[in-house]
Amino acid sequence: MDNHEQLRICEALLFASDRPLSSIALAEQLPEGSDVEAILSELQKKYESAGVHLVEVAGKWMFQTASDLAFLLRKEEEKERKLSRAAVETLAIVAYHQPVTRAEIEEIRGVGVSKGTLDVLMEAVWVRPLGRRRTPGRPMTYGTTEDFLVQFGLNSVKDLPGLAELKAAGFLDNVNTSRLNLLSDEEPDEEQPDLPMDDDESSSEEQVIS
Amino acid sequence: MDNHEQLRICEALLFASDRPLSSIALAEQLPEGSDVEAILSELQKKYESAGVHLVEVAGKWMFQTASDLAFLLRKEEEKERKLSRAAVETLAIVAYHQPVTRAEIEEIRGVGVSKGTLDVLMEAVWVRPLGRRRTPGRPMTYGTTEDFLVQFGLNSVKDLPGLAELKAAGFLDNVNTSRLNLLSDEEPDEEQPDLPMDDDESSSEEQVIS
Amino acid sequence: MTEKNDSDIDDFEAPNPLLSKSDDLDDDERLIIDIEGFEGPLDVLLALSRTQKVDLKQISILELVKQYLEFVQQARALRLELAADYLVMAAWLAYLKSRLLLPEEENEDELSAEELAARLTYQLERLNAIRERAAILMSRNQLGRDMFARGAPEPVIVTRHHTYDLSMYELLKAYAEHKTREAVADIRILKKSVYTLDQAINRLSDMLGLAIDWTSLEAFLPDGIEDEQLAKSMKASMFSATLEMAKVGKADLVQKQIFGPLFIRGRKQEVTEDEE
Repeated sequence: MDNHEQLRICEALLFASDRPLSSIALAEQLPEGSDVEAILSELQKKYESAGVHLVEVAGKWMFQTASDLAFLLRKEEEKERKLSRAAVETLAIVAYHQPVTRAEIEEIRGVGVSKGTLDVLMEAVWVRPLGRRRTPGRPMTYGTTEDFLVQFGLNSVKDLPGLAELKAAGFLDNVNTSRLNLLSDEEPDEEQPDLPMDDDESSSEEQVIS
Repeated sequence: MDNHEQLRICEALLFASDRPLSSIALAEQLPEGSDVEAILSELQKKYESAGVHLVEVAGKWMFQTASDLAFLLRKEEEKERKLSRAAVETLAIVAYHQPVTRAEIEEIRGVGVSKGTLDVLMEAVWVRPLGRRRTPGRPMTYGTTEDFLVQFGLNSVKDLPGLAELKAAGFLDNVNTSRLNLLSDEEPDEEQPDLPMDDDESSSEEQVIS
Repeated sequence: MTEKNDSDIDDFEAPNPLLSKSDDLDDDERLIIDIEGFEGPLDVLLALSRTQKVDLKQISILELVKQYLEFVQQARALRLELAADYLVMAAWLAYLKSRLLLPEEENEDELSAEELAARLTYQLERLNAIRERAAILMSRNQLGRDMFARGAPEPVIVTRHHTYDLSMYELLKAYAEHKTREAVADIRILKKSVYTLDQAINRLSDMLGLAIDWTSLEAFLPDGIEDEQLAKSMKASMFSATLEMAKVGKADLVQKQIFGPLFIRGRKQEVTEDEE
């Protein structure tokens, strides 16, 4: 099978899908030993100036319309999801701090997270539970999904804009969830006995965005 | 807007649309006086050797996987499935009582035979219709196939062990010996007076496995 | 598109629609009017800190405390309902203010007033930073808003072929099980505890010859019937049989009292006539 044919196969598969496809899935349809990565970059180049682009999102590949044509297509999209301010902020906290507990989100925002906020984000399939933290109370942690990465055109959470600056400024350090942590480090549980957690322990066992 | 830009717009619109677009609909998105037909044929030419083609269907335009690559979109999967208890029993009854109608199978089993049960056996190519019986309602009769004989290593259905042999082999251990005489296969008609059949007559018009 | 994105960010930084519309009011009044639009005390503090028009790092905490306490006071004066969060923050800020103003006591167990103030600043900065990121995130080109996936994806059609496997043993076992069930069913069917009228008539006809004198119906019933159901059935059938026999003139019936015993006597036409 010549190179052009392999390109056509990848083109057809990616064109036929409305979801990103991994290079592994594409390789399955090609002769063994095919250089999928090379084919994909050739394909990407082929569509560089077209109305449709080949983009890498969530570590996978998909065709989507060129972003400079958004003005043209947006007219057709009548229902734009309008997120509340609380939801947008919560989404950003989940994205940058994941895995993050509800108590930590509340601490960062300085206000309780209404039940609907996380629900809306999970309904949009942008946020998902990641599992419980192995700390007292075993609180559920949350993180972002593949759909989130696809929606915002990110290849991975490491590509979140301004992640390095946030980290350098120490804003992604462990969140002390005792609401009045300003008062004292020593007795954090007194004010919020229902959400005890030990951040030092947790950070070692959970994936941390680096 | 230059020609290339108009081409890109058509490309993006056709890609993002969930249905074929007429050239009139496309023209609405282009500057007045644009030659949509010319743009479309240029676009069609551009994709001529690609994995995706621009095709005209019923006067409207859409992208479609190149027909020589359509095989990519069809996957064949072999999956081994287990026969249900009802299916195995039905198969056994068909084997021992063929040619047998569905009503007779139901009568013998004492429960209804779901349509799926016979379908599964026919899908497995172990049971096939043998023809219609010349009785009121002209019911279809069923029998076993060549594949059935191959599967079970039999030369003919006559090689299936009889009841006495089954008993000797220990298959009928739970049955009271004094009752075994009731298990005779020889007089099935006595118990099915509502299903008149003349075996001599029917055997002449039905294919009999030899 | 750029315009739209910019307006998104504006929206985000000035979250309260009322706030932007009430430019003629001074800051504090605006804040109070929009109390409903705030997302907690940190949000209020962040909004207040902006009025100082300096970098968050250089913010005057004392000034911020003063502004916040005034905000809470005015809200109460206007009888606005304040959530407990706001009051807890007010209390804490008042405490911080007193610590900042009073000469610091040496206490190793407690954080110094400066450290506490630094923490407040950190929290405000952190919230501010995440909000900026949120705005940047939302202004990115989004799939389904700015870019679009294939509108009519061509699905992969999976055809599943099923294969089946079955051993001779399984086949024969199924047939044997079926036959076993059938046999059990036969046994049950034979346990019919009904004594038919025909059986009763036959039995009565046979026995009536022996009943030259009046004989109780019970005497005609067979002995040793343990099945209660069958016994009842026999009694009923035998009773019917006596009625039948009397009707055809083969027997006489007598019952001397209601619910009393029923007596039967055979009526052999010639013999009885002779005797009488």
